[in-house]
Amino acid sequence: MTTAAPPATRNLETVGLTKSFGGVHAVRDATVTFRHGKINALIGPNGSGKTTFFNCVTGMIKPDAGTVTFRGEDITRRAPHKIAQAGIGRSFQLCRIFPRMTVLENMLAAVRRTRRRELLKGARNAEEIDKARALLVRVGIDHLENIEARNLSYGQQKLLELAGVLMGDPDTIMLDEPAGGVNPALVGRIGTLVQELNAEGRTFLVVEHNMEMVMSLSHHVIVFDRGGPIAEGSPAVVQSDPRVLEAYLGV
Amino acid sequence: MSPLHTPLHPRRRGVAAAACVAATALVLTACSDDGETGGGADDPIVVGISLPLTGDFSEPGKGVQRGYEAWAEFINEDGGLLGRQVELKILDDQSSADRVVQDYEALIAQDEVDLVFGPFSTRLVVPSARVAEEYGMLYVEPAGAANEVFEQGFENLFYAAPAVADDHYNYLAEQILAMPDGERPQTVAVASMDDPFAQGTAYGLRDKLAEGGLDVVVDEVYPPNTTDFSSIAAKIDDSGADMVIGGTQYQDAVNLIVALQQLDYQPQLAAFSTAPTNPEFADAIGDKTEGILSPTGYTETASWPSNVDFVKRYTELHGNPPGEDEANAYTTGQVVAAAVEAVGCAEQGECQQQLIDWLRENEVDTVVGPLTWDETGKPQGAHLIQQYVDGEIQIVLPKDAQEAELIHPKPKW
Amino acid sequence: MLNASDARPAPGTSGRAPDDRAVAAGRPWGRIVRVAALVVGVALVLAFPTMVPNAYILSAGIVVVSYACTATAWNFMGGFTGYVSLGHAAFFGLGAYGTGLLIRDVGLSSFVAWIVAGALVLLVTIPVGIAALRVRGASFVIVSIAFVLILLLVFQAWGSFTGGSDGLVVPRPFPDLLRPEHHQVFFYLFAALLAVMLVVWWAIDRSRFGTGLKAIREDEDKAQALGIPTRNYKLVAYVVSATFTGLAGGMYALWFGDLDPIFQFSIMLGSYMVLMALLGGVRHLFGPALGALIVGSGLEYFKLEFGDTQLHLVATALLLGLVVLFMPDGIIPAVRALLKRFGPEDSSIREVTAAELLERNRTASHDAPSRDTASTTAAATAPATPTTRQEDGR
Amino acid sequence: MTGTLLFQSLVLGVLLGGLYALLAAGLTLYFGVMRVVMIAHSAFLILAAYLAWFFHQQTGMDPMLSLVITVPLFFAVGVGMQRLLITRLRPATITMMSVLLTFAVALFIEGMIGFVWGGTQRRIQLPYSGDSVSFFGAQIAVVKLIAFGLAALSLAGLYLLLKHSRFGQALRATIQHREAAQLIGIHTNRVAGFGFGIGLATAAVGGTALSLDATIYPSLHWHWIGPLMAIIVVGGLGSIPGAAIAAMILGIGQSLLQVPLGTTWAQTIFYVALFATLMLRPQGFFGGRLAQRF
Repeated sequence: MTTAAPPATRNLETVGLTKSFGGVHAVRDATVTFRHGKINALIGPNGSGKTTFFNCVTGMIKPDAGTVTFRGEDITRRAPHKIAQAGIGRSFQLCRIFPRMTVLENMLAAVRRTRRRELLKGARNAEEIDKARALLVRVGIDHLENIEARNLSYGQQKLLELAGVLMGDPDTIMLDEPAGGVNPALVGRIGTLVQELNAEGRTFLVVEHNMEMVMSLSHHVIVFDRGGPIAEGSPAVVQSDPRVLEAYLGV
Repeated sequence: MSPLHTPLHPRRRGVAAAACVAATALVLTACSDDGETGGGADDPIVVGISLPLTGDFSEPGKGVQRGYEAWAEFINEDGGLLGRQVELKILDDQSSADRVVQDYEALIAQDEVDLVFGPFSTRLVVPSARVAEEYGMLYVEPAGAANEVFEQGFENLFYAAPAVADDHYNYLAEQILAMPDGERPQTVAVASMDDPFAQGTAYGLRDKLAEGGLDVVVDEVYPPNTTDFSSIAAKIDDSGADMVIGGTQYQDAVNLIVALQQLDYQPQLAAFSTAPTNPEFADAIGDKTEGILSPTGYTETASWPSNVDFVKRYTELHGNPPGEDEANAYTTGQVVAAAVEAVGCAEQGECQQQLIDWLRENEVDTVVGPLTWDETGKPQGAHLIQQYVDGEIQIVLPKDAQEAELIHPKPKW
Repeated sequence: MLNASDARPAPGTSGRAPDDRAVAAGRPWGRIVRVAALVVGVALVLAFPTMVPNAYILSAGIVVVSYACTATAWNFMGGFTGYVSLGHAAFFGLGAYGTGLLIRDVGLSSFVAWIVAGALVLLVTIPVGIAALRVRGASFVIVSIAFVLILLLVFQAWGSFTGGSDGLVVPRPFPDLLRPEHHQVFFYLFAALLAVMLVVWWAIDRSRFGTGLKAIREDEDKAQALGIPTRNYKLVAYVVSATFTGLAGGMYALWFGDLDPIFQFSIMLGSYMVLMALLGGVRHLFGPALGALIVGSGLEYFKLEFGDTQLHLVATALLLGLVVLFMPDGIIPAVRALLKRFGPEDSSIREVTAAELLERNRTASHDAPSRDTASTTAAATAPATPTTRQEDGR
Repeated sequence: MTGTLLFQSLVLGVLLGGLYALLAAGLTLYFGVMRVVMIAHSAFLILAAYLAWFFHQQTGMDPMLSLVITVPLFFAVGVGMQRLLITRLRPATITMMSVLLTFAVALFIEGMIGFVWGGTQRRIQLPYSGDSVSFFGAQIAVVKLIAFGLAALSLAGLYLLLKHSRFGQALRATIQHREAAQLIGIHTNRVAGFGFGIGLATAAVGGTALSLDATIYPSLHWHWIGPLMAIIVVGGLGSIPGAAIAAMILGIGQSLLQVPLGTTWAQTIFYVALFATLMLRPQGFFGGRLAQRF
């Protein structure tokens, strides 16, 4: 489906994305372009369709209509693992890790599997373990590597999930409420991590309710209401947009 | 390799494996401790039997059990076999072929029984006969009447009844084909359980009638676990066949007849295997039995000396005369007992071959008459045809054994 | 895990990682014990046929080993991916009938027929797997049961091909052997088949493929989001599991000789596989075999002692109920936990599974100050977020 | 095939479909309220039939009178089962583990029936067992008509209960969205318990209806559970109307197919429909929720 070589600046785009559940439109005709190499934020009141949109983009839900393109390539309705392999990593709203695997095993499970003949190789490959450890050091939970993940605190699980996503070397990372349910200190740490990773060239797409974090972190903000974008722009622009205030305060 | 050594997986697997095997040995050896060692002159003679006491064949299975138990009781009252008391060890095979093999294996190899008797139903006879054969045991059975049994090349097997399944209806077939044109039924509906014995009986008759020019208009087969007969009955009813033949065991016959009654189907002739000889049959179909035909290898009124005695004592014991299943089981006991008394031994080993050889050569008087066998274990006799006449099941064919006249056409049910 | 200090609940602890040397120090002993146990175990299995008092015990031993084969085969699917199939008897029956029919109709020699039947089961499983693996959880169980029931009907009804309810007699591969010798040969054949399965299970367990499968067991959506091609992984596990089950069935046909649709395609057989694997512990290499030993010996005992009643069913039911309610991880972890309790270090690990974790996390995020006031419609309009994920690795 | 036979089969199919519909409604109800696939449903069905047979055996009275005992008894057992067994399972694993747990219950019932009443087949012989009425050329057995009537009445009662009572509303709310139901003040646990009780009560009614015109034996429940499970998937898991419609269609289909194919092959219609549903519409054909998720 690829046409010409995609311009380097094109990242993730959706055109007319629509999904309804039993007649209720969760996402309605959403056309959104995310800025390549930037931290994009997706905000909106509860029930505005952010998570459904997120799930449509990552292939967890098949949209009813519309297209999703990634670096110029149509990835609509591709299986989630194909989308992940194409370079989009994601976290879940209610942080999901493999509870009865150790922290290190969680990391190793996230190793990219592209070459079939390597599948039967031992899972504990020195190179990958080193990589996993480096990432655990980076997020700051390397001392917990032999603990079953279910015994981690919620914040530690969030960090583990992020580290797991990084294991696959995605160049675009979608985070669903990274600051949800964690203490302010950790919110700061996650924010710093996101900025560092962005500085290394990774594009971010963050769904977040923590306005403080959104405004301080992101370069580009998209506001969702009733299943589609109603405003976008820099944090400052969005903050002063009357439609945004109306959507949030509601009438 | 990385310095990380914690295995991904628990380490006590090996221990588990060892525990496994040790436990197997222990558990299984423990089971074997209660094995009896027979042989002594005063020890009872233990007869091992596996019967379908639960499952598809449990109804006839229980009949066979009563017959075996009656045989053991009577023979013990009369002083036992070779002067030793007889003890039965009966296991339940749940109508399962897997189980019946394990049962006979346990009886022969572990309990070291002195003799074995066969189970019920052809399907269980074939696998269990093989076990008996491989241990060199004499194997007399009361129920494996289908041709298939005798095609397996068993050298130790004897069927303790007058005739094999295919020949059960011979007298009836002759009678029907001899009827004058106006009276003879023109069309036949057949429904049979998917079971070698039941099919053997029904198809024996079907094929003879078809050769004689009758039309087979319905030919249905149903699996043994069928309980809903309404659609089969509907087909038979719709065909309007003059005669219905049921290749049945027990409950399926009851269900089929009730379903036919519900449709108000009235054939001129109705023949069902096995079930009508069961004492509970009349009750089960609401006493609308008049005219129903059935082959039997046994009649309680037969005048064979041992039968008179059997019927009398059995009736004293149970309050009702024995049926065919009981009689076949009793016959099995008689056949083995005759061989044991003649050869003078009852234990595993060479004795068994002597018993087998003796039966090949000799005729045995039983409650179903004198029996002899060909080299495959097939008996050389024929079955009688019974019919419900005036509410009683009575012999109607052959003419020389007749207790009542054949009713034709059959009254409404 | 074995090093109890690993498992110390550590929310917020900043203590450094347990010293790698400390971990390593416990290891040589563990390895020696394990190797020794394995050697003893293998020796016991090999010696079993010579230790038994009579052929019946040997045949009961074969039944137990064949159960161990089926339960281990089942565990390729059930243990790795957490998909509970109650219908694995379907593959057992297909393998058994396939072997018998190839000998009878094609005239193949016994063991060639056995291998070919295994290959046929493999081929049949692919489309079945594609259909069955479209669904998860309860629907998958229903499909698995339906598959075995449909095969039962087909094998009963198609009498001209399968022998119908009359069953099928499979010729003996070694007609010259006496029955006890025949049992002996088959005991070793089954044991060899079991050994192959265990080696393959072990190899998968430590491989990347195995890690992927376990990730599916833990959280299938998450695994897929991490780039694991879950459908293909599950399919491969299903096919491997079915093929081994089929091979066990074929071996059984060669040993036993008499096949009957009702008993080859029986839900009971499939449920025994599940019970044995769960009882022993699905996460452990030897779990299903251990379960088979207990259940197999128990069944044999019950049927022999209380054979004229249906008490064996009641006993099976009670055991299954107890395992499900109180010991869903099986004996091996339960015993290990017990040992640990008496061991030097105490570590009480709270049992948490994926969905409970989600539940906990949801509560945590609800309490978070940064969150908007909860609106109930949020969940309703986005049902796709699998907030109430029902299946879990088991 | 003649027209009469076709019509006769159609009538038989409708009568059979009615019984399937009642039983499938119960089975899908458990799934709706608890996400539980109740394998033991048909074992309770057979138990009820045995109780009816035993009642008739002991008292000589009409087996239908046993409903007075079995329906409340089964309701109580259902509530108890939900309370004491099902809720003990971890929510995370409830669907898988409940399959195994109810499987164990089914085996237990089968074993106990065999233990108490023996493994032989039983059948109630009533004075009107062989009677039938004529209906446009088809003969309908009186017992089948009574069984159908029982099933139809119970289904209608169930429908009214769900549609027009406060409890029914609470139950439907629980089925549709448990968390939301909790938020509007419904005691979903109690509702689920009652849902279980009602489900089992359908088995009591169905069992009595079955006992009028069928042979029963302990392992008969395996014969029923397969078709019933297929019906609830085809109808859409958790959807009671879906289950009833699918039951009717498949019951009639089975009955009609028996004419050309015979009894055994005709039963495969349930499984063919099941696989077709999974391939084409995993959420079921007549409403219901996403089967894939459960």
